[in-house]
Amino acid sequence: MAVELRSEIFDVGAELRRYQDAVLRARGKYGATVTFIGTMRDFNEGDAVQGMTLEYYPGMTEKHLHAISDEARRRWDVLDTLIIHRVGKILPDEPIVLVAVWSAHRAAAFDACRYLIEELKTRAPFWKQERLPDGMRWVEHNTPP
Amino acid sequence: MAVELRSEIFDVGAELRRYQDAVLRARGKYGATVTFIGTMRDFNEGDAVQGMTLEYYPGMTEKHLHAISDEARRRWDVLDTLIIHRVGKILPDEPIVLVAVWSAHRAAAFDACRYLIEELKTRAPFWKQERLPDGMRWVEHNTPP
Amino acid sequence: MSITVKFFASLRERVGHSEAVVDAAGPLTARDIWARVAGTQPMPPNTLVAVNLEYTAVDRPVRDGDEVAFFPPVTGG
Amino acid sequence: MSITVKFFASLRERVGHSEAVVDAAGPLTARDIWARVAGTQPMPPNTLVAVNLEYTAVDRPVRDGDEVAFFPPVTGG
Repeated sequence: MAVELRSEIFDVGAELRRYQDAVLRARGKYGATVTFIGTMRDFNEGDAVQGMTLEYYPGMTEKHLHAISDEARRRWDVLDTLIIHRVGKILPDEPIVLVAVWSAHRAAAFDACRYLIEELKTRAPFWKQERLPDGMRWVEHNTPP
Repeated sequence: MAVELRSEIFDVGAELRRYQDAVLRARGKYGATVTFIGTMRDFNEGDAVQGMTLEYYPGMTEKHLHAISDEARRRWDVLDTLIIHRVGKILPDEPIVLVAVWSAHRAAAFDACRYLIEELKTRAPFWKQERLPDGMRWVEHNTPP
Repeated sequence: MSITVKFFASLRERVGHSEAVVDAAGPLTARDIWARVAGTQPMPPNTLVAVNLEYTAVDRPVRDGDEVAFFPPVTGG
Repeated sequence: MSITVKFFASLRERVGHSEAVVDAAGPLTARDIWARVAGTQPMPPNTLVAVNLEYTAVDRPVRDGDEVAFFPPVTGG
């Protein structure tokens, strides 16, 4: 189970491979992996977005992500989970977040992955500030499901 | 939208990157990507499995996968879908199937991805034959969800 | 009429061949086709039937030129 | 007692600083802390409050040594 905050762009496939090869203690045991990848879009609420900055609460953000990862493992029969989230400056088309869940069966993997991203989006302390052509703007509401 | 049958091992991350970079006509538009990866386990019904062979019905298998991809796009607001499925010989820990769905919003991506893998598992013409220490065995039932 | 018949996976092994051509006068259903090609092998009750690459019922009539396939429950993914 | 106070995102900009220390005699709630540190800025009704890295209610008493954080609705993921 891992939670990582990154200030640099990451490659989703390379991270999955790295985690599976080096960390996951379940080789040969997981039949199902479900991943959610959140990607920065180049528009929001009708405006062109050139980039964004993600602020977080050092200490609380990691604690919250670990807590929801623990909760997912309590609720569903999952073998392992990984959350990687960007902080700092991000450009359109870059990944913002990767949530991955490994399980023996697919229903648990889907349910746990969906739970993690919903909890992350509604409760984890992150704040987006968008760079528009005419200045910066704090995002007031998160995207609906 | 793509459906691919592969007789060689593939790298999930590389395939996602290739598809996104070369094919996906939605750069800057998709905020959510959900993927399902089915991986070969080294046990089934209590027995050690050394490998498997995946048989399919050339023509019908591709047609079925295209049909469920079309249906997913009719039912949910998704931007694109990709299904890659192995055929032929497979070893434990290798990916058997990748289903990826790109959407503006995460609910549609989760729902469509889950629909695709359920439909694939229950209706697409593929048959697994396992290699056990004492011989080959056809898999009679698919894994429960 | 001429019907192409295909068997897959465990049914292929049970029947002993993967493909056959039936030339006969109709009307015939998929079940009739099985009886002509599979010899004394009874059709397992969970057998799935496709005609021209689409799932269909085993008692549907087939037509000249159709491709009829018999296979066990699928196990992909 | 001594309370560390943190502000994030739009609240940090609104209040004008990211961190402060309040030294005062208790009892005090998180809402009292805001009034002492944010000056004349009213607390927006959708403000979230955390004490020692856990979400809490704005009217909960705080204790000596606590870290109290104020921030707007979260927008990660």
